[in-house]
Amino acid sequence: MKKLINDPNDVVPESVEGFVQAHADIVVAGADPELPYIARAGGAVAGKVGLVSGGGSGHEPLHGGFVGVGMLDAAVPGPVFTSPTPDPILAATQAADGGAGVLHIVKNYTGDVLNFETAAELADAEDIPVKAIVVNDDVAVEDSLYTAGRRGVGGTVLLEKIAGASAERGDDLDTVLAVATRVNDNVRSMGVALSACIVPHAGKPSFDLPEDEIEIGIGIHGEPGRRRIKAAPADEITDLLLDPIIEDLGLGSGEDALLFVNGMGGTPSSELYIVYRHARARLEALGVNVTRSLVGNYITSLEMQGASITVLRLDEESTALWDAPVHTAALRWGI
Amino acid sequence: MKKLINDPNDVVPESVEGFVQAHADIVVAGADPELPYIARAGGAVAGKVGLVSGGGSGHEPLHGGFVGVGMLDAAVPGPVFTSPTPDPILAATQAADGGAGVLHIVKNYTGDVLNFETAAELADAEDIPVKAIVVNDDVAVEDSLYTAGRRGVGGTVLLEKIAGASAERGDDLDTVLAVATRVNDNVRSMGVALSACIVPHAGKPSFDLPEDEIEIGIGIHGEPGRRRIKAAPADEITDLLLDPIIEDLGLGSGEDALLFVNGMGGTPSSELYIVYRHARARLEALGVNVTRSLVGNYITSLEMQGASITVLRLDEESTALWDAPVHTAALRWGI
Amino acid sequence: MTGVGIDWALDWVRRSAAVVAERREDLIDLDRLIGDGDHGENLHRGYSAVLGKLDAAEPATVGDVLKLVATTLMSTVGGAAGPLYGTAFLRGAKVADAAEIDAAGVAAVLAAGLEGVVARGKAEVGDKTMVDAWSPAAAAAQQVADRGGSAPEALRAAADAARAGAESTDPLVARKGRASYLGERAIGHRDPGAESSALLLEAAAAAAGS
Amino acid sequence: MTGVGIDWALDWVRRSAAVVAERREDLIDLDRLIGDGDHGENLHRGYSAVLGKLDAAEPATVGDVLKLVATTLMSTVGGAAGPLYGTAFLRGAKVADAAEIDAAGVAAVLAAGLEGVVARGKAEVGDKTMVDAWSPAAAAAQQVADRGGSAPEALRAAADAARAGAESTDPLVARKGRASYLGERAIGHRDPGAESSALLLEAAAAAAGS
Ligand SMILES: Nc1ncnc2c1ncn2[C@@H]1O[C@H](COP(=O)(O)OP(=O)(O)O)[C@@H](O)[C@H]1O
Ligand SMILES: Nc1ncnc2c1ncn2[C@@H]1O[C@H](COP(=O)(O)OP(=O)(O)O)[C@@H](O)[C@H]1O
Ligand SMILES: [Mg+2]
Ligand SMILES: [Mg+2]
Ligand SMILES: [Mg+2]
Ligand SMILES: [Mg+2]
Repeated sequence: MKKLINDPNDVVPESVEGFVQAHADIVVAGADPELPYIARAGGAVAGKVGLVSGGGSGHEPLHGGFVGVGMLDAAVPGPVFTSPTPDPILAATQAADGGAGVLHIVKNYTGDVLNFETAAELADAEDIPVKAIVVNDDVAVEDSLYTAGRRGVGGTVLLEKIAGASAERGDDLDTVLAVATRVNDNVRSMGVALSACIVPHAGKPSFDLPEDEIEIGIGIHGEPGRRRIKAAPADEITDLLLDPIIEDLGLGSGEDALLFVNGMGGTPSSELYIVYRHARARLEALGVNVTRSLVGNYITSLEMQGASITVLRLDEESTALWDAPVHTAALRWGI
Repeated sequence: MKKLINDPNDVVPESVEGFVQAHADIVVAGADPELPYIARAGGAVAGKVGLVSGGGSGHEPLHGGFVGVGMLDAAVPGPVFTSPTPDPILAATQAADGGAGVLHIVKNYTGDVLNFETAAELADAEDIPVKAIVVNDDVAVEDSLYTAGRRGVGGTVLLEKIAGASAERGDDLDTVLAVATRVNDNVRSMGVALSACIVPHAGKPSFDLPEDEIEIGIGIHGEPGRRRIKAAPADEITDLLLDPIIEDLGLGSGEDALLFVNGMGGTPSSELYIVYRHARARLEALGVNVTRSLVGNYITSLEMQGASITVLRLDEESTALWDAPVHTAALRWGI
Repeated sequence: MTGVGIDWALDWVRRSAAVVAERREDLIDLDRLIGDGDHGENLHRGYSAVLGKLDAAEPATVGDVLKLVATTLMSTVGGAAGPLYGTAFLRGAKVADAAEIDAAGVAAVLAAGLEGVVARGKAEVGDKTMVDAWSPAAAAAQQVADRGGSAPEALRAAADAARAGAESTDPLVARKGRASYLGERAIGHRDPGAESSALLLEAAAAAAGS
Repeated sequence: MTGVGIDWALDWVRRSAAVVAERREDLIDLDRLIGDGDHGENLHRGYSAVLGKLDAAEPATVGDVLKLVATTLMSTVGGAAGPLYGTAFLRGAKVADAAEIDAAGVAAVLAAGLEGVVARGKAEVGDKTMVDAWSPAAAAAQQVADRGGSAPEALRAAADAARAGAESTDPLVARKGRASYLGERAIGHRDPGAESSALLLEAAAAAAGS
C-alpha cells in the first residue's frame, strides 16, 4: 500500500484539518475533535433550514467539499468507509440549526441510516426538528425486500446541491424535504470499477481484479460489484451503465436531463469526458435534452479507478435550483 | 492496461469532444478537426491580449480546463504527452487574437518550445504580434547548461490564472508578459510519484516502481524522477518536496505565499490535504503567511498516483489578480 | 458457581477486547470479501475505547458493565455494527440489573440483545447477518436455563450455538447489510458480524470458565 | 550508378515508413525508459501521414521529396522530434535541388540536416541526442565524397556511422531533451532519437541498394 498518508489512524483528522485550513473562507471545523464535523464558516444561518450530511470518509469531496453557501450547512466525516456515530451527527445538527429545522441527507447504507436515526432522536430530544431523506439511486442493486435496498451514490451530490438551493432561498423544512424527495425520485446511477481501492487500515485492495477484468455495478465502498466482465471499450461500458439507468428512470423523448459522469478517484478526467461523450450521444439519440452537465471526481472511493454515470430528470424548478449560486470547496458558481 | 477509452488513437479527440459538449457555455472547439484547439465560447475579445497555451494531452484539466473568462483564450491539446505541431498552435493564436497581440504560455520542454517558436514565426508572418513566456518552475531539475533546463509544471496553472487576469483587465501585451514573468520568477514546484502512468498508445507503465518505492522529482510526463526512495510517511515526503522549493525561492519570514498542492491524477484529494496540512505548517513555522491556497488535480499525468507542491511568492498585485473573477471548467470564482 | 457476576462481566469485556485485537485483521478480511473491509477496525476501535473506560468504572450490577459497553460502542464504532451491537448491549443491560445473573439471566440478556439487533436491523435468521449467531445463542442459553443448568453452562451453550450459527452463514446469500449488494457472489463467505458475534460470545463463555 | 535520384528518395520514404511501423514499439520502449514513451508513436504518426501524401506527389527533384517529408513531419509529429526532423529534412531539401544527387550531394544533404537539428536544438555531439547519429553520418558521407565514392557508398557509410553513433549514446548522461532530467539514471540507455535516426539512415542506404 503506497499512500500519501502518515498513520492510518490519522488519515481522516489530518485530511480534514488540511481541508479546513485550505478553505477557511468557506468552512470551519467543529470545536470538539472528539465530535468531528465540518460546518459553514460563519455558523448557522438564522431562519434557514439546515442541511446536514455525512457518512464514512473516503468519498471526498463528498460531503465536506459541499459545505458552503447554497449547499450543505454541515458534514460529518466518519472513519474511512464507516458511518460516523450519532454524537458528531448530533453536534453537526446543532451547528446547522438556524431555528427552521434540519434536513439529514443520508445515503442508504444500514450504518448511515441507523446512526443518523439515532442522531435524529437525540436532536428531537433537544427540540431540533429533523427530517431525513434517504438517497437510494443505485440501479445496480435490486430494490427489493431481499436486499438492504438501493445504495445512495452519485445522486447524492445533485440532491445536496438542489436541496441546498431550496433551503438557501428560504423554503421551510417540509418544502426542502419535498424538493429533495423529488430529486431522489428522479435520479439514477450506476458505476464501474477498473481497479479496487485500498482502505488505509486494511492495507490491502478491497477486491482482486485480474488485469483484463472490470467490475460492473460497484458502490462507493470498494465493495465488489454485481458482476465481473472482460475489459471493454469505453462506449460499451457506458452502455452497460446507462441502459439500466434509462430504463429504470423511464426517460423519454423531449425530457430534460442532467448528465453527471463521476470519477471514482483514480481515473483521469480525460476518460470521464470520453464516457460523457458517448452517454450524451445515447441520451440525445433518445430525444432527451442534456441541458445540464457535471463531469469530475465528486463522490469517490479513495483511489479507485472507474466511473459512475448519474442521470437526473430535470424540470424547470430543479434546473433553476441547480443553477442557483453555490460556494463550496468542490462546487462553485455564481458567487 | 485498463482505461475508459476506445481506440488509443481516439483518446484526445473524443475526450476533447466530450469536454467541449459538457462546457458549451464556456468553450468551443476549433472548426477544423485537423487543427484541434479549444477556445473561449464567443470568440476573441476585441482589444484584449489573447492568451494561448498548449502542449501534450494527459495533463487535464490543463490547459483546456483553463480556457474561459479571466484565464486562457485558447488551448492546444497535442497527442498524449506530445507537444502539438505549429499549425494548430497558429490556428489557436489566430482564434485568440483580439487585435492586441497574443501571449504564448509555454511549458519548458524542448518539443513545446520548438513548436510554439515555429507557430510564433508563422503568426508573425500574419502580423499577429506574439510574445512567449516559457514556464520553468521545477526545482527537481538542475537549471544549468547541462540540462534542457527546468521543466514547466505546477507553476503554469498559477501563471495562467494571474496572467489571464492581467489580460482581462486590459493590460497590453508587454504588461501581461511582465506579469507572467514575475509569476515565473517567483514560483517553484516539485513532485513525487507513487505509481507510474500508462500512455494509451504505449500500453505499458511509464516506469516500473516496486511496491515499496516512490519516485522523487518526477515531471508530468511519466518520466522517471531524479531518484527513488523507500516509501515514507506523507510528512517526510512533503519535506523532501518543500525543502528545495523554499531554498530555491529564498522564502523568508513575513512574506506572503500561495500554496498549491496538486494531484497527479490518481491520488485521492484526502491525501492532497494531508500534504497541504504539513506543507502549510512548515511554511508558517518559517513565518511565511499562506494567504492563498489551491488543492486538487490541476496539472496531472494521466492516472499517476502522486502529488506536486508549488509555492508562489505573492505580492499585492499578484494576489489581486489571483482573486479576480475566473470562469473556466476547472477554476471558477466570482462569476 | 451457578451465576456470573460483575467480575465475569469485566473479564468478558477484557477478553472481548483481546480477541477483537487479535482477530482484527481476519474480520477486516471477511468484510473485504463481501463488505467494505472495516468490521475488524470498527470493533477494535470500539473495544479499545471500552477498555479505556473500564478502570474508572464502578459498576454495581452486571447491567452497569453492559451499559458501559453499549454506550461506548454506540459512540465509537459507527457503521452498521456500532448501532446494532450498541442496541444489543443496551437492551441486555436493562435485564441484567443485578450483581449476579444465573442461567435464566444469561438467556434473558441474550434474548434482549437479539431483540435489540432485530429491532434496529430488521433482519431474520438466514439473512446472513449477526442475527444468525445471536438467535441460536439466545435459544441455546434458554434451553440450559430451562433444564436448570448454570450460567457458565448457558454461556458455553450460547457460544457453541453462536459459532455454529456463524458457520451457517457461509453458504447463504445475504439479504441485509452490504453483502446483500453482492447477490450470489456472497455465497461461500462468512458474515463478518456473525463471526464477531461468535467471538464475543466465546469470550463470554471463557470468562465464565466454561 | 553513382548518384541517387527521385526513385531512391521515394523508396527511402517507403522504407522509412516501414521500419518506423515495424520498430514503433521498440522506439516507444526506449523513450519510456528515459523519456515519455511517445517517440515511436510520434514518428509512426508522421511517416503514416507522409505515406498518405506520396501517391499524389509529383516530385521534380530529390529536394521535392525531402520537402514533402519535412513539411509533413513538421505538421504531424509534434514533440521535440517533429521540429527537429522537420528542420533537418527542410534544410536537406534545399541543397538537393536536382533530379539526382551524387556522394557529395548526399554529404551536403546530411550536413544541412545536421545543421538544421543543431540550429533548432542546440545540442552537441555527446549530449545523447539524435545529433550523435547525424553528426558522424554527415562526416562519413563527406569522406566517401572526398575520396570519390558513389552516392550509395556515401549512404552506406552514413548509415553505419549513424548506427555506431546511436550505440555510442548508451553510456552517456543526457544534456538535452527529456533524458537530461534523469541525470545519471540515463546511463545505460540508448537515446531514442539517435536510434530512429540510425534506422532512417539505414533505410536510405537500403533504398540505394548499399
Ligand atoms: N440489518 C442488519 N441486521 C443485522 N445485522 C446487520 C445488518 N446489517 C449489517 N449487519 C451486520 O453488520 C456487519 C457489518 O458491520 P460493519 O462492517 O462494522 O459495518 P458496515 O457494513 O457499515 O461497514 C455485517 O457483517 C452484519 O453481520
Ligand atoms: N535539443 C535537442 N537536440 C537534438 N535532439 C533532441 C533535442 N531534444 C530532444 N532531442 C531528440 O528528440 C528525441 C525525443 O523525441 P520525441 O520523444 O519524439 O519527443 P519528446 O521528447 O518531445 O517526447 C530524443 O531522443 C532526442 O534524440
Ligand atoms: Mg463500513
Ligand atoms: Mg513527448
Ligand atoms: Mg464493513
Ligand atoms: Mg518522447
